[in-house]
Amino acid sequence: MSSEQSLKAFRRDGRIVIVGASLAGLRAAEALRDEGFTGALTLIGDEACEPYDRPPLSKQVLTGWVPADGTALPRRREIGAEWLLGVAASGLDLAGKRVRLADGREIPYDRLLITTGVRARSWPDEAEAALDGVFVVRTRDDSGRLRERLDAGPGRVLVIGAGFAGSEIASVCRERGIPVTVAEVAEAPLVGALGSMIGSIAADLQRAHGVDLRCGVRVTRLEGDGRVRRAHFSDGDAIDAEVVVVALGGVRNTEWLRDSGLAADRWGVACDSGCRAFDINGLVTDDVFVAGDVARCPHPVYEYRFLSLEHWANAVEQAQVAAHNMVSPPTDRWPHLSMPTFWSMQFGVNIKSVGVPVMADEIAVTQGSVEERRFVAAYGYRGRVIAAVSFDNAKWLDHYRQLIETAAPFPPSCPTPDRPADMKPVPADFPDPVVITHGATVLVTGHEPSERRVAFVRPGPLKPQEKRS
Amino acid sequence: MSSEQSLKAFRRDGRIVIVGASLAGLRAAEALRDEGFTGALTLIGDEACEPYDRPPLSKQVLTGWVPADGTALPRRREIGAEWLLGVAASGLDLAGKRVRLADGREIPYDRLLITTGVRARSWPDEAEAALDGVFVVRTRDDSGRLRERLDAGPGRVLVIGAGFAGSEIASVCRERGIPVTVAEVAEAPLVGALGSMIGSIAADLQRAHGVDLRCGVRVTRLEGDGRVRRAHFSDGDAIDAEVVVVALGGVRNTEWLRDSGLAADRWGVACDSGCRAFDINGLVTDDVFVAGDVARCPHPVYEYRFLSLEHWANAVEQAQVAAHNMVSPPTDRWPHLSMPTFWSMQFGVNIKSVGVPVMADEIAVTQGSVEERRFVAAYGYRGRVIAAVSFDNAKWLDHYRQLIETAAPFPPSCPTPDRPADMKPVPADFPDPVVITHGATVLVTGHEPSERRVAFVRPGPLKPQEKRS
Amino acid sequence: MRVVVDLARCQGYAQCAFLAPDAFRMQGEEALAFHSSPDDAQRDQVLRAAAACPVQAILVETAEPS
Amino acid sequence: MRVVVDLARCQGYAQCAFLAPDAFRMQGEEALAFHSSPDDAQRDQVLRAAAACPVQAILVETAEPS
Repeated sequence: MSSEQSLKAFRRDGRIVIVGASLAGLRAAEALRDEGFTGALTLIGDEACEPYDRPPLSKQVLTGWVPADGTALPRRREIGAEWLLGVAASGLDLAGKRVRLADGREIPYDRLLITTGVRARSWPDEAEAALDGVFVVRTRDDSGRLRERLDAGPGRVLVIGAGFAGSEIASVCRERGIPVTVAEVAEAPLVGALGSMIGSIAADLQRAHGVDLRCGVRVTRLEGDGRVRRAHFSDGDAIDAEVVVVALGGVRNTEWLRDSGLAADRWGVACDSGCRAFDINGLVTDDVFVAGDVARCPHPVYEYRFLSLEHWANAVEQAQVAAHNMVSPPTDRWPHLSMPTFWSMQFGVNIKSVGVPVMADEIAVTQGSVEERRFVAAYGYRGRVIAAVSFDNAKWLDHYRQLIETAAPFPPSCPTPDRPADMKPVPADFPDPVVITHGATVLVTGHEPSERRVAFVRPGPLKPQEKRS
Repeated sequence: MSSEQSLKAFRRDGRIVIVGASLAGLRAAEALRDEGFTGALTLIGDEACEPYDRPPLSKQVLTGWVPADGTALPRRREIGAEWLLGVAASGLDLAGKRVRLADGREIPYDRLLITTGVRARSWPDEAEAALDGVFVVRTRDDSGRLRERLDAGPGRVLVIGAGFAGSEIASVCRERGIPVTVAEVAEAPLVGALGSMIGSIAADLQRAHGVDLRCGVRVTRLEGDGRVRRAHFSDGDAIDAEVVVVALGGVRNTEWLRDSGLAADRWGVACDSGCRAFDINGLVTDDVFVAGDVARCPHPVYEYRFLSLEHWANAVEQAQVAAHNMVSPPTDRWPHLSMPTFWSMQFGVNIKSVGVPVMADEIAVTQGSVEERRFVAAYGYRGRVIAAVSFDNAKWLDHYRQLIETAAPFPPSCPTPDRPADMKPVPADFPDPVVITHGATVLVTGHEPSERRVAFVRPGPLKPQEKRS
Repeated sequence: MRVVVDLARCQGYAQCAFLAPDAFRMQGEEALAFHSSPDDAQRDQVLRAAAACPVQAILVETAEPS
Repeated sequence: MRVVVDLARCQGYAQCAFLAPDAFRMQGEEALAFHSSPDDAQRDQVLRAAAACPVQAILVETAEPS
C-alpha cells in the first residue's frame, strides 16, 4: 500500500483515541468529522459527565446565575464517538499503540490525541486540605459546592493566591457582599502573568472594592475542627474564615504519561507546531498529537520557544489544527500559530491580553488612563512589541496583535488621540518563575549515538506556595 | 509500495544531496555508506578543495609547523560520491526537491542534508576590510596568507575580538615573538563564552604573556594607504599595526535558504533532535536534515532549548545521527544528545569545557588553584550543574559531564583532595547577548488556521562589533 | 439549550445583550457575561442574538446531542 | 598521510607524543598539538601512536582517497 492509500484507509477505517474529554478533546473530535474521518473515534475522560465549559465556574456559577451542571458545551455537530467517561487513562504503550485505563482496560489506537489539560493545584498539607470548607475550583462539582457555601453567607472567605482565578473568585465574593481576604505570596495580584505595573493597578482595584488584600505573605497553616475556622500567615497575623479557596494555579495532567517515553513533564507535553508530540529524546513522533492546556508548542514569533498556554481560545484552535494534521498527508500539515489571547472579568473590569507578556523586559502604557482604569499597555522585548494588555479597552487589542505579528518596534506610537500623559517604558519586572524551572528533569544514559537516550528524573514534591500566582 | 519497501528502494537507488563539504558533510557521507546506503550521493561545497580540518588554522598552521594546504581530513572509508566543489548552493526548492547552484544548475534529491556551517564575520567597513594586511581566519587560504605575513615579522599585530579564535591567534603571535594588541569590546577575553570570572583569569593570562590587551574598547577605524597602517580606538587612543586580524565570530551560512520555507535564520536551521529540519512555521519536515555548526537542535538536558554549537565533536556526532536517521525507518531514529564539549589551546594552557556555560546563573571553582592556572570551575543553573570548564585539568571533565547528565546539585562537592580554599559560588555574569536576539525575525500572515503562515522579516545590517566575543 | 461565547473574539458590541437580555449581560463597561444553559423559552431571542453578533462569537446548540 | 585528533576526546595521556614525536607534541601541561599531514616516512610511528591512544582519539589515513 502506498502512503496515499494507507492514509485513505486510515481516514475510512482507522482508530483515533482522544484522551481528555473537555473543550480541546470535544472540538478536535468535531473537527475530525468535519475533515471527513469516518473511522472509529473514542473519547476518554476521567469525569463522569460530558464536556462542559470551565470559565463560568469561577464567575457566573458562583454568582448563582448559572447552575453548576448547566455549563455543558454546545456541540458543533454529531461526532458518532464512543465515550469512555468516568475513567482515567493511567498509561500509554507507545510501541504497542494502546492507552491503558485505570480500570485495567486497554484501548488500541492508530493515532492518538492527548488533551488531558490541567487540574487545580491542591493545598499541600493534606490534613488541612481535607478540612470542610477548603475548596479548589476546577471542576463543576468544585464550583457547585463552593457556590452552596457562598449562598449560606459565610462570615469571611479567604482566597489563597491572587492569580486570575483567585482574583475572579474574590470579585464574586465582593459582588455578593461577602467579606473576603486575599493572600498572595508575590508583591501584588496578577504579577506572575502581567508584571509589577499591572499588578499594582490590580491591587488598587481589589482594595477599592473592599478586598482585604495581603501581599508578600504566605498562608502557613489552616486551623479547624473538621471545619476550617482560622488561617495563619507568615507575618504572624491570623484571621477567622469559614471558607478557604485555594487558587494556586494548575498542574498539568501528565503523570499518566510518566513512563510512556513522551516528552511529558510538569510543563506539559512538548510538540512541534503541527501538534505532533516529541518523545523524551526530542524526536518528533508521527502518530501522537497534543492540544490544549497540556501542550507545549514552539511559536515562531517567540523565537520558537515552547509555550504552554492555559487559554480557552488556544485550546479550540489547537484542537482544530491537531485534528486536521491527524488525517492529512504530510504535505498538507497546518502549523498552530494563533496569537495567545486571554481574558478575565473581575471587579467590573474587563482585562484582556494578547501575546506573551511574561517574555517582556519592558512595559509602557500606550493608550487611555490608568487612573480611570481604562487603558492599554504594550509589552516590549528587546525593542519589539510582544504583548499587550487592556483594561476596559479590548477593542484595540487586534491592533496590537498586528503589531506583534509584524514585529513592530517598542514602544509603539499611540493610535488614538487619548494619548496618555506619560508613555515612558518601565521594566516589566516579572517575579522569578520558581516552579517553572524547579528541580531536575531529565538525565542522559548510554555512550554511543546509537544507544544514548534520555530518562526522566522524578522530581521532589513542591513546597507550599512555591508557585507563580 | 509500502513504506518499508519504499525505504528499501530509497536505500538502494535514492538520491542524497549534502550541501556543505566540510567536516560534518564528509562524516555524514561516510556514515551513510556505513549504514548501507548504495544510492547516489552528491556533495556540494563552495570551496574548491576537498574537506579539511579547521582547528589547526588558528594554531599549527600559523606557527608554521603545518602547511595551510596540509590539513585535508583523513577519510574513514570510500564514499563513492559525486563532488560538486567550488560552487555555492544559492537556493532550495522544497516542493520540487531541488538545490539550486550559483552557476544555474539544479540538483534533484530525495533527501537533503544541510551542513553549510559558518563563515567568519567580516569587518563591517568594506573599504577598511579591503586594506592589505586585514585578515579573517576561517578558510585555509585565509590562514595561509596570514601565516606568510607573520613569517615576515610584522612590527605589531592587532587582533580585534578576544573570543577563542582571537585569543589563540594572539597566543601564536606571542609564541613567535611578535608584538600583539588585542582589542575586545567586552570587559575581558572569552567572557561571552565563559563569563566574567573566567574572563578575568584569561585577561591575566594574556597580559602575563605580553599581550597589549585592551578591553571595553571598540576599534572605530582602520587607517591605511592600500596597506593597513594604524587602528583607532573608541577611547581616543590609536596604535600602529601592519597586520589586523578580525576575529568577531562566525556568521551561519543560511542566506541561500532565505526564501526556501525552512526555519533558517542568522541563528541557524532549527531541527528536532533527530536532525530533521523545521520549516518556517515550526513543522518538522521529513526529507530535509541538518548537522554541524549550522544546526539548532533542542537538547533535553537544557529544557529542550534549541542550541547552536560551533564545536568540532558536535559536528562529527550530529553528522552520524543525521546520516542514520536519513536512511532508517521512523521506529529506529536516533536522538542527537551528545554533551557539548569544547577545547582551546592558548598561552600554553589547555582550556576545555563541557555543557552549556552561557545558560548558567552561577559559577564556582571546584578543584585546583586559579593562581596556578590549573583548576576546574562548575557552572550552575537554578541549583543544578549544567557545565564545567577546566584549565589544564581536562581529565576531570568526564566526571562533570556525568554530573550534568544526572542533574547533580550545584555547587558539586570536590572529588579530589585538592579542594580550593574558597568554593563559594559567584554570579556567572554573562554579557547581554546582543546579537543573539537582535531585531525582528518573523511575521505571521493569514487569519484562519488553514491559511496562517510565517514569513521572515529581513533584518537590518549589524552595527560594528555588535556581537558576542 | 446550550450556549458558549468565544470571549477572546468578543469585542463587547453588546448586540446580544439588547436582543436576549436574559441570556447575555454586560458587566461593567465592556465585559460580557452569558448564561450557558438559557431556558428553551428564550430560544428565538438567543438565536437572534447569535446571528446578530458582529464577530460571530456565539455558539448555540438547540437540540440535545445523541 | 593524513591525521586528525578528536581533541574533545583526547585526555592528554601523551602516548602519541612519545611514540611519534614528529607528528604529536605536547604543549604546556596537557594540550596536544598534532601535524595534520606528517611525512610518509613517519607512517609506522604514527600508526603505532594511533593504536596506542588509550581513548582512540587519533584517526589516520595512509592512502590518498580516490
